[in-house]
Amino acid sequence: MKDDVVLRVVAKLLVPFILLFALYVQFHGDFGPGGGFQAGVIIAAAVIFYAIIFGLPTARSVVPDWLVEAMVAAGVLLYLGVGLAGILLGGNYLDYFVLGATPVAGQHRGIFWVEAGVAVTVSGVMLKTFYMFAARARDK
Amino acid sequence: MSVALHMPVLQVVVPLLSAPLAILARRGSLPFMFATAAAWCAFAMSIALWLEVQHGAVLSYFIGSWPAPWGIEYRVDRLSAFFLLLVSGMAAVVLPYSRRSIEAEIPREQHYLFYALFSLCLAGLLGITVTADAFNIFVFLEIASLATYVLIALGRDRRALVASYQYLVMGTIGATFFVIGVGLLYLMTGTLNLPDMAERLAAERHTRPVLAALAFITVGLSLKLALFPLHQWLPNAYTYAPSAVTAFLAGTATKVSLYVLVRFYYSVFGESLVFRYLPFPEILLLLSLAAMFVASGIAIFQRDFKKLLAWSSIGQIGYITLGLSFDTITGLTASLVHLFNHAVTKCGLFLLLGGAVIVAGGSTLERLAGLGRTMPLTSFGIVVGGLGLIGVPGTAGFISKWYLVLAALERGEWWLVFAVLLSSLLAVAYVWRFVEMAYFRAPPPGTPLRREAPAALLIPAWLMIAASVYLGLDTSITVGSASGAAEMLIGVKK
Amino acid sequence: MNGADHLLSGLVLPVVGAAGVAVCRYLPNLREGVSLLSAGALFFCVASLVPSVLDGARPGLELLEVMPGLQIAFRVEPLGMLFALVASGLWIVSSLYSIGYMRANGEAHQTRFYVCFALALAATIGIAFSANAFTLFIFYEALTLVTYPLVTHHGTDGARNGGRIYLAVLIGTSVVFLLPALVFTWHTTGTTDFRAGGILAGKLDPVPMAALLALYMFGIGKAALMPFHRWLPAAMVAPAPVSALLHAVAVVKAGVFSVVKVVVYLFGTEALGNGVPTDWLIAISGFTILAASVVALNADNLKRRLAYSTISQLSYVVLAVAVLAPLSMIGAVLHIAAHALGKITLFFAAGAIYTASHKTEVSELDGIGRRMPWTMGAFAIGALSLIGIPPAAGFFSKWYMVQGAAASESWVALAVLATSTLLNAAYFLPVIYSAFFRAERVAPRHDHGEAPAASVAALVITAAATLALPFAGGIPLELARAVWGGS
Amino acid sequence: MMLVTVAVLTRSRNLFAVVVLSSVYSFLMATVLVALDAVDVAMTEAAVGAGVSTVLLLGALHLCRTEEAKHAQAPWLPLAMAVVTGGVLVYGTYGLPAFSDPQAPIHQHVAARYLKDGPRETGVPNIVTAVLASYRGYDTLGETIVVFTAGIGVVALLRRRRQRSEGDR
Amino acid sequence: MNAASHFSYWATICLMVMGLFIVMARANLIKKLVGLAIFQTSIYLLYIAPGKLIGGTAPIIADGFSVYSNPLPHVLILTAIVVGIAVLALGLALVVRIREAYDSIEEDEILAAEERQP
Repeated sequence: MKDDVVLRVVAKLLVPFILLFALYVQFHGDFGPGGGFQAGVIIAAAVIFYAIIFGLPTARSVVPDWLVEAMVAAGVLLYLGVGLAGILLGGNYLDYFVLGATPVAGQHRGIFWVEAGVAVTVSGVMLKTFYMFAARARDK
Repeated sequence: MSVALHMPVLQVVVPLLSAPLAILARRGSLPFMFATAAAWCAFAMSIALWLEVQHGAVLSYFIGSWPAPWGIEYRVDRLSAFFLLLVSGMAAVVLPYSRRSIEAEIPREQHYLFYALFSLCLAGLLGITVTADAFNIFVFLEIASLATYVLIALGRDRRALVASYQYLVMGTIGATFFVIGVGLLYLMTGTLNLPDMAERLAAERHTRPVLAALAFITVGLSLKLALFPLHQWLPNAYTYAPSAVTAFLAGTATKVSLYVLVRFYYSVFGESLVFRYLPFPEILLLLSLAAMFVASGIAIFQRDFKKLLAWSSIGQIGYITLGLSFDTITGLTASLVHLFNHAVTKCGLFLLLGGAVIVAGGSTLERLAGLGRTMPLTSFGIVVGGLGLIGVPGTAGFISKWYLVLAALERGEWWLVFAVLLSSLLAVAYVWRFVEMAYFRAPPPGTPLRREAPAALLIPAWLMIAASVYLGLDTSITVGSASGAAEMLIGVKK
Repeated sequence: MNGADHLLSGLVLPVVGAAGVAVCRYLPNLREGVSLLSAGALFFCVASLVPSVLDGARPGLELLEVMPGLQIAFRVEPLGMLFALVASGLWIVSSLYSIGYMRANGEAHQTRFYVCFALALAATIGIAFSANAFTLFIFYEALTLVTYPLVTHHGTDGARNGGRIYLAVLIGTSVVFLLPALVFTWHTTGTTDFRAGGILAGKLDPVPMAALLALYMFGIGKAALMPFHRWLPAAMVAPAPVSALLHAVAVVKAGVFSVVKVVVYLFGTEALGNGVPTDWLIAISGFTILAASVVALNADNLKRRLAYSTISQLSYVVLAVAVLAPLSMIGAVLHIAAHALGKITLFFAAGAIYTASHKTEVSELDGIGRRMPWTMGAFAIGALSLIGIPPAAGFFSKWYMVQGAAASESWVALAVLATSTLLNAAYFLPVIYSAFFRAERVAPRHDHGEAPAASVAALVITAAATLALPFAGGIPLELARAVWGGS
Repeated sequence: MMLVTVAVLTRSRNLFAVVVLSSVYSFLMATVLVALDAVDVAMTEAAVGAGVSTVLLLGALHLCRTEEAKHAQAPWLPLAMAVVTGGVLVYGTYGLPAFSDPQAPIHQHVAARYLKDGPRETGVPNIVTAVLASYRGYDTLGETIVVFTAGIGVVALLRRRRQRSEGDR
Repeated sequence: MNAASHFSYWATICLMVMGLFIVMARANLIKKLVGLAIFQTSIYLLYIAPGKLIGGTAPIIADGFSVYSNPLPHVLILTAIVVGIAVLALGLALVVRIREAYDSIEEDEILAAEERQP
């Protein structure tokens, strides 16, 4: 279906919106439903969608493998790092209170970064898994 | 900020850190360095913690500075320190070993994944041990399990895949059962923090949901610790996993699930409920005896030595649960001591066998024929370890047997005494199958004379074997802390 | 260098010897030299303890505490002293003998042989000097395991099966009976120390006490009480020096020694004396004596005959102990030494015959006395001693037993002693007779004379010792008495 | 309705059908969750259950056979075991607090504080997020690690075909 | 206690039983995994249903609402869902590999193949 013009155009239009929606879910998580995990899934979904339309190689050129694997690790590191930051700033592990000027500000910052970490890792893993299965399927 | 203060959590976080670092590093020996360094740090910290709690102190650590029932609490007491010591110690010895052994078993481009997964497995097990939050146990249980499934599947033989799949299915069912149990408890108490839960349960004991929860948690964990009728996953998993993985699992995975079981029995449900209100001891006793005899009996007839050892593990788990079923301080001590000793001995055996497999190219007894001549050090080590399994005086196994017999005598049940001892004769039978193979058979044609396993494999393995002998002569570590934990658990409740 | 040091060195020397043997495994002469040397050193170091022990000193030594209240500890007392003397003394001759034997028969794995031999001695000394039943148990098991490679030395299928029986019986009995007995002792008394007068006295009712005694008696499978005697004939697959080790130096002696030790220092003769049923023990040991003798009578294979004779001789000791009379106890202790000397002579002789003429059956021995006068002469002396004909050592031990039995009016024991003596005569004398006074029926395949000098020398020495024992300044007697002269 | 779906699913032998049914099931589950005020969970379930896992299943199916073989013997034992399990659970549910009983401990004990002080302490009105990321942040860390583990696990299993001769020795 | 008050539990339990049944009874590896997923999913209701308060709203603090459903189960179940999908992904990866190794995804066939293998 690579050569179906309509699809391609639609996709081109859609993908950015999906990503935007993902960001909304990510940052609006504090006030409405949603959060890092969901956002991560949606990001991954966007790329997967892209890959389905434009084929795996294109997707891989846009979001290369090394990047994905880096994302996988980076998200976790980010999360763990926030925790350690809590210790370094004299609190307990994963202690957000010490992260900001006021406790609440600290909480905000902590939650923000943590959610970010979750999103990164989740999307990374989802993509990676998809690539893996797809690659298998292709050279089969 | 002082490290000492945060050791309970760092204990887990350091290995966790090493995993993504290993992923980022990918090539070269960095992943190995990260993993090993992390394991050693964890070991050092666990020693420090163990010393700290020796005299009954209980370290409690609030993650995120949220007080206990609202946040997640880490709690180190004598029992958990004992297991921390065991798990991290195993990892600290097995990791250096794995470096050389996986070169022979796992394609190079997979090594960094292996180390990452190993660290995750370690972190998961440690997390289970230190956390005081029911749901957190589940989460880390899953971390450890997932890592384990993959590690097993990395084995050379294609049967490793099936073994891993079976383990995945059974393990997940077990974990889910555990979650159901926890859910019921949560519905009854409204909290997930174990000590808090225990308090609030005090009122609600003997209510149906609690009993159901007990049943579910027991079954779920029994699946994980391969209690006799629920052991089907274990033999293949141990047999086809890479040697290093087998050694580590044999030493830790089942044992940690037993820890959770003990924790729930004594610290949450309370022994009065588990051991008096319900016919639990009887059931446990019967299952244990069944394990001791049936599993050991099956072990005798295995053609593959690795599988033989796996079956013997199931049998030995029988001893452990037997001691648990006595519900006396001596019994629990016996159970914990045997757990520790058997972990060390079995780990050493699997490590040695790993070396033999690399050289001899297989773990079937036929291939190991004449090992006494071709690999004297390895096979002698295996013999020593085997004597430990039998429980010959001077080895660690003897100590645990001594305590088991003593516990049985305290209850005045002579038939149990003889049951225990007779079943240990089965151990003689299966250990001697190896001895006669190794020393009375000529090596299979074509095997070069005298090919000892590389030192990188021999040294860690012999370290474990030596430890198992040392623990047979100086029991201050095992018996000391085990009896301490037992007194803490039973003494307090009584 | 005080007693404790002697004791320690007594334990360490054989191990060092074993290490030394292993080190110079490529230089046979040096290797055997080392093994001889360490044997001599051990004997010297053990012997040097004798005077102080006779003066009532009880050097002791605590190695380490395994479990709270359970130490590996050693303490020299007359009984152990005597046992250690016998064992270490016989180690010298037997290693002398085995040098000749192993070389003449071109045995393989000689290094392993000497190493295990030395280790077995270490275990034996450990048993002899153990200060509590726990230590004794540890070394008892160690002895079993160390001798296993010796029993299965040839590595043939026969050897493997023999080894299986050997291990099954010894480990089985010790694990299933001895260990629970030990744990139970500890559980009731809180200690396993060997104390004069026993530690169980007054702790148990007669019947449980008797049950415990049964556990111990059958648990100590090395004493080869029927029905747990099968391992001894099974172990006949081993080369002759090993048989000597099993039958005379270490293993079976360790068995009966443990029996005496347990009865005297754990139960206490007085405690057993009042009301505890022990007749069954007399009955069983008596039965063992007679039955084994009958089997020996019908055995044509020389070593097999000797093996069953050993079984019956061991039960003498058990019987004497079961009689519980001081005199018979002395007899028992003496018999350990006497039988050791006599039986080792006989096995050396059997081995020498095999080495020289490859004959194993009694029926083949007609006239062999003419070809190997020294060997058969020694054989005769050993046999006479075991039958109990003065002035050989065996006579004295039996004498004491008879007196003890008479004193305690246990007629069963007396009857058994009498009959068995006749049986002993019946299965030994024909051998001697045909060896000396019958003409060779079949000429041997090759014309042979004596066995190698080393072997002959060894068996001559032991034979001489058999005769000399009663007159050796009475040291054994002194020690045996000292066991009851309040220790 | 969900029950029906699952029942059909159990019978059906065509794996594609199974997969589709399972994603239908997930959607139903999501709606139920919404009805139970668990919006976050519903959202995730929709995304994961109906989305990701369906994609994964289809991907796997693409690599495997799509027809399930006939299974011969009537599986009484598993049925019995499953039913027993259910039985124990039914037994357990008696004595549980009734549906939406405000006095139930879960509403009284820990959660109460979350609802009361959550916004003040964390400044996040969505209590789920607050609890998720802050109160029980460590669980979420664990959750992330689980995902991470699964990810590298899949990599370890699927990277490069024929990376080792599959045990044919 | 009347049936209505426990309906939610029983629905859950039925789902659970079916899931468990599929896992244990079916030989097809993929179907097993689906069953496993259903089995895990059924837990969600067990946790969440009791958290609901009739008349309550989602636990997002806003003016005009006083009664909220219990947020804690939601959090736990979020984690549970993630775990579930992780297990599923791994299981499928394994199935793919098994398929390549044995050219079958039927348990009985695979076991038979193993019997043949020494």
